Amino acid sequence: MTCILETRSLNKEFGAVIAAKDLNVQINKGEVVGVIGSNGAGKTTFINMVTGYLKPTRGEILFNGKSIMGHSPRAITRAGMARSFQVAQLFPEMTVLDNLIVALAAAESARPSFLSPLRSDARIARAEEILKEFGVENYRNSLVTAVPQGARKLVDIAMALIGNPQMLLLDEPTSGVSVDEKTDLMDTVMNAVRQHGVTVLFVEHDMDVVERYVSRVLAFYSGEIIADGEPAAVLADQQVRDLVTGHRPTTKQGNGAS
Amino acid sequence: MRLDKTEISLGLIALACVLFGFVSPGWLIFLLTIALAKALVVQGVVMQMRSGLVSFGQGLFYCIGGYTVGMGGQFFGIHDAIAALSLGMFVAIVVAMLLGLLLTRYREIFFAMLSLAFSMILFGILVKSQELGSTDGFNVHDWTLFGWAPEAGAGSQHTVFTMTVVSGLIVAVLIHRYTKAGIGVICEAVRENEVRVEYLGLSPRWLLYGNYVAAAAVSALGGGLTALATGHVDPEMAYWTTSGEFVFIALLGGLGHVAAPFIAAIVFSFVRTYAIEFVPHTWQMILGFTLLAVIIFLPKGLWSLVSREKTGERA
Amino acid sequence: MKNNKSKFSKYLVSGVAALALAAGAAGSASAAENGKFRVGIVTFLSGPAAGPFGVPSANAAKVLVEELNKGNLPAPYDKIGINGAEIEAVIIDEAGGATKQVEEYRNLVQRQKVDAVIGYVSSGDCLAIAPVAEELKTFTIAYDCGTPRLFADNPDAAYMFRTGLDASVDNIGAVRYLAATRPDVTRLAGIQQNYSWGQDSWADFTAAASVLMPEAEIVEEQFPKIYQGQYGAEISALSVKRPEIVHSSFWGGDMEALVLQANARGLLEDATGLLTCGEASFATYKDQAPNGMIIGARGPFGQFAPDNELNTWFEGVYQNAYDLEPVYPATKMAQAILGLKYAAENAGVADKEIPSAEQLAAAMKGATFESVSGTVEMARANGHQAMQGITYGEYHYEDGVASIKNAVSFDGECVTPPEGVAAADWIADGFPGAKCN
Amino acid sequence: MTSLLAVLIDGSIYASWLFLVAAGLTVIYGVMRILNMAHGSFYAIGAYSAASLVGWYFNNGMGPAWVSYLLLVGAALVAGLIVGVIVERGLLRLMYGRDEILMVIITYALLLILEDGMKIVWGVSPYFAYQPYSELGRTSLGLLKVSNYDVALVGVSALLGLGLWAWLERTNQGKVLRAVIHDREIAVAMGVNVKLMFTITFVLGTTLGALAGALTAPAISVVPGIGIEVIVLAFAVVVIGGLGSIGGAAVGALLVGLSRAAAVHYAPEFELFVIYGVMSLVLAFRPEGLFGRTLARKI
Repeated sequence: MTCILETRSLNKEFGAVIAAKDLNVQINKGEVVGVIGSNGAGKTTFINMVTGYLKPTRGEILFNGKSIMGHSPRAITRAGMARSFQVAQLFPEMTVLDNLIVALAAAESARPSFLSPLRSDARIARAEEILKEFGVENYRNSLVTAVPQGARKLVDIAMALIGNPQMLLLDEPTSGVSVDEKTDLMDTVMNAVRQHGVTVLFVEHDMDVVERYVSRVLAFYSGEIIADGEPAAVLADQQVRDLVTGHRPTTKQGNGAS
Repeated sequence: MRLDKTEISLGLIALACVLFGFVSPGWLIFLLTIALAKALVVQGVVMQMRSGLVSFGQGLFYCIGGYTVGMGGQFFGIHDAIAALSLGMFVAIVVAMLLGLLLTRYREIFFAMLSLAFSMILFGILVKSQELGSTDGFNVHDWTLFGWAPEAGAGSQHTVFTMTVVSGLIVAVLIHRYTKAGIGVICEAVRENEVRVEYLGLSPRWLLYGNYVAAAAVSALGGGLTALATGHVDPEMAYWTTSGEFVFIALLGGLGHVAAPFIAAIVFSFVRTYAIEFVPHTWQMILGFTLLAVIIFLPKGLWSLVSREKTGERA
Repeated sequence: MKNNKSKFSKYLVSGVAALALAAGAAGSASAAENGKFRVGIVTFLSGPAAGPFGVPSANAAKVLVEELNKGNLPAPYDKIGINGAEIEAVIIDEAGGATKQVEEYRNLVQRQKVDAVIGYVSSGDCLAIAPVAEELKTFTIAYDCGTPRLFADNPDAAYMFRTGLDASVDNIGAVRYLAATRPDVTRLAGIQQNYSWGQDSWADFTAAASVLMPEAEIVEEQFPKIYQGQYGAEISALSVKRPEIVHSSFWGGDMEALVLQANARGLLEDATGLLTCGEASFATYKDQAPNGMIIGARGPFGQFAPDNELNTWFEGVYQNAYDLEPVYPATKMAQAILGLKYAAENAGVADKEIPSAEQLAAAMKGATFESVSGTVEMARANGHQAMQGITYGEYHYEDGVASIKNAVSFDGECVTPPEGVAAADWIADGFPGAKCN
Repeated sequence: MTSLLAVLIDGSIYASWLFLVAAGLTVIYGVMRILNMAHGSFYAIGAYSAASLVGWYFNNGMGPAWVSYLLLVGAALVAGLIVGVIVERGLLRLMYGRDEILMVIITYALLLILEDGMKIVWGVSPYFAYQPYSELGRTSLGLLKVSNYDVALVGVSALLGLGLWAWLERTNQGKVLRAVIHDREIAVAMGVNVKLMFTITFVLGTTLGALAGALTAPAISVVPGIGIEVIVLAFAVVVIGGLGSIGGAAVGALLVGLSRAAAVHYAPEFELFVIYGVMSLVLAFRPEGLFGRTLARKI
């Protein structure tokens, strides 16, 4: 097993607030890792630092053994680490299809063409395949602001996957999605991910979802990792039960998924 | 090269304009020449608006285009109009490549104010340059086209008009393609969500940079044509109120279509000309109310009168 | 989409057709075939130049046209209108820059079909209009703009005339006035607006001073931005250099603000102000300008206009209409209109007939006509540029009445370069051939 | 030595004037996110109101001179209040929530309308109200003579700045306003009447603009176009200091004022570029201005 992402004593302070404290994480190729923790525990900060959106105060981040500290999000994306967002980051004045076509063009080249049309037949055909793969083909010509939350999340993830990343970070993929839809959404995503052979790390509040898909869980509390291991072991851990899951090792309801 | 419907329509309209030039009175030809030349500058403003940036200093490139054409003839012996216009665009591109390095770091109000500042610095430099006539500027004359010197008066007026229409057509076709091409659409994407563009592995800054430089070239062409048509350049071209006028016309037309700035510039010229004639003391007020009316009743500009495109669908 | 495109071209084609129709309609509606003499009047109606220059000029034009149409003027201008034809004035705002003015000029000539154009305060506008006047073959009188480049850049001008004086005359005259009244002055300073007008004025003034007052030195020069309004730092910079004379080509609100501030801070007590455009605000200084401040009117205009029958009449009707004495821009506008009338009535055409631009130009070229400022000789720039003397004097305010004291006049040949000689060269060579009284 | 003293004095006087002009602009931007291009017009309206009122006072039976200072301020308050309420209620209220840049352009339209509107009301002839300016006399410092009115203006400007600061930091209303500045959505959620705060802010801003005009009127000739000239200046000061920051406007004004005075005394040929030079330099190193806040987008 080779390590794809490694952080060494990663720290982040916002003034007096410590958002990350000595984070040492090693993630191996092919793993599906769940990240749990209450709001403000530092989960999104961790993703933001790893993908270059936030600059860590101290520490080191290695991707495929090479340092990516100080790299821009686009360089990290190009290096093979993609992400999704808590609130889907889409182009609100474009249709679902166009959102995907832009992502396709971006994946092809970092220098977009000045005169040849973006909406080529080839790209349209490819985008339609992706729409089907994610089951959102009904929304092909809708503005993304006009489609349901679940579909928007799927488009967001599809756009991240278009660049064929080696690793995908999903920031609360099921937040804002109704309980019934969560499993469908995650099945769709995980199918696509498995086809691409991608390492996945995802932040999730719903312990059912976590247990169902992950091979390993990281529990965050107040900027620190307080547990790391097999899902069953972590969720049974007393400290995790006290500080993260709120005494409910396995519950039907998500915890604090607001 | 395959032409699409819009491009064929644009070509036909351009042809109609050139023919119309032969039968219309001189003042109208001049008004249309200036309106179309200014519309090219406005195209530059609109290109940036599509990417989310509003330039309150596009007069910078308008002025650079105009002064390069004028100085080319006056000091460097470049009398060929095409050569002078190309030189103007070249100089604008060089300047934009330098300023763009700084400006593309800024967004919104800060971009607007900083672009304004640069334009005002050029204004200051020109005012200080007595060799260039300071605020009086200087006349632009004795230009030729491929070695042929159009006769003064109606002949040269027609030549400039035709040149402007042809340049307008070429630019319109190019911009039409540009907006549908990778850079055009992705620049819109930058406006809509810069973070996502970054996370697609693209650099919003370099996209905006490319767009800024391209817009500068288009605007400089408009400035050069204006100089040929009026036969005069002065530093007012770089003053912020001139840039304000370009933003005005851009909003009047809207971002809906490549033809919108042309239509808006012509409408603007007519409104202003008749306002000056009928209410010489309060024509600015008429312009102000027109602008407000457009913003309130036609938020997508005059173009929304032509195209009732459904907002939910686009192909 | 398809539908939209074809609709779009339909709209545009019909738009172009509508334009053509509008053009045709406008063309026929305003063709000057009603037997009236149509004159385009262009001056500032908005912006900072409107108050001091534009509006007095437009007012002068209005009242004069009205009186001319009634035939109320003294001889030799007692004929109704212009050559018997009623005058119709089209007044246009000069604000908005040279490009716009060229557009408006073409509108005046080609759409409004005016028979002549009188106008332009801004030198930039004059320079831009000059070639267009030639192109459109339209008789045009620049009534106020002062740039020497008007005819230097357009030496073959056939249709462009100027009844006002070249700006170099202002400053040559100013130095002559200093040399005549204050020969011992040694410390000169200047404050000019940072644009062509200010830069050129200062260059002429300093060049002339170095010839006529060789003992004097320039101790300070300041070039604040035009319309700045606040001159605190400039006044300090001038004060600490202890000048005896502070020359300024400021005009309008800037000039009034400068006088207010410099006077309040004592600069104009320690040094004498010399304002080449000072007369334009004659009525507004009151006690805020010190007695003894030297002012000019850019020629024998306004307060410096002579007491001839024409001027007395003009001051009367102007005062009657606006309850104000005419300032120099008003006099200059009247002069241009009288020049046009003179040319039309001496063009050799029948009564009530409107002469062609060529006939007007031929009659105007080299003409000598009577005006509100005395006799005007079109004696420079191949007969296209007026030559007149210039007067400077001191402002005095006592018991609520403003007056001019110690006025000194210089003949045209004393302050105007000979035909074909550039002002700068003439000054540098020591004014060869100047005839002073 | 004299010129160094002169630079300091001239610089502070000019800076205090710049601050007066810029304060209203930055307050409006801070709370409402509107970069008000018509601010110069409010300045001009204040100047015209003050000049015509004071002119009328002195032309019709001289009362005591000190009354004219009250009239200056009173004219500005009334004019700013009336115009501010009309503009905010009649126009801007319809526009809230639009794009920041679009708001700039709306105020640009307003500027065009107000400029001609003033011409209709006051004409184009100059208005004077010099009595309050000359009445206070001057102080001699060697060769340098300083107008006492200008010095008083420095004091007024400083007091005004402190007053604004105290109002924002020390009063309940100020606290609410700061909440709106900080996060409008949370402020709404907390039950702040944002609409009312907007009206108060806008009227405060226009009144400050009018006050700047009224206090300047005695030293200048009030003519058309004076408003246009101050807009770009005020923008530069506010952008240098950081949009929305009162302290920033004060520091920006001092920076521009002193640099300009130094240029006038030591390098007059650069005077024309000073303001834009300072602005470009500051923005090159601090894109948000000296006291602007960097707002990273939350994702």
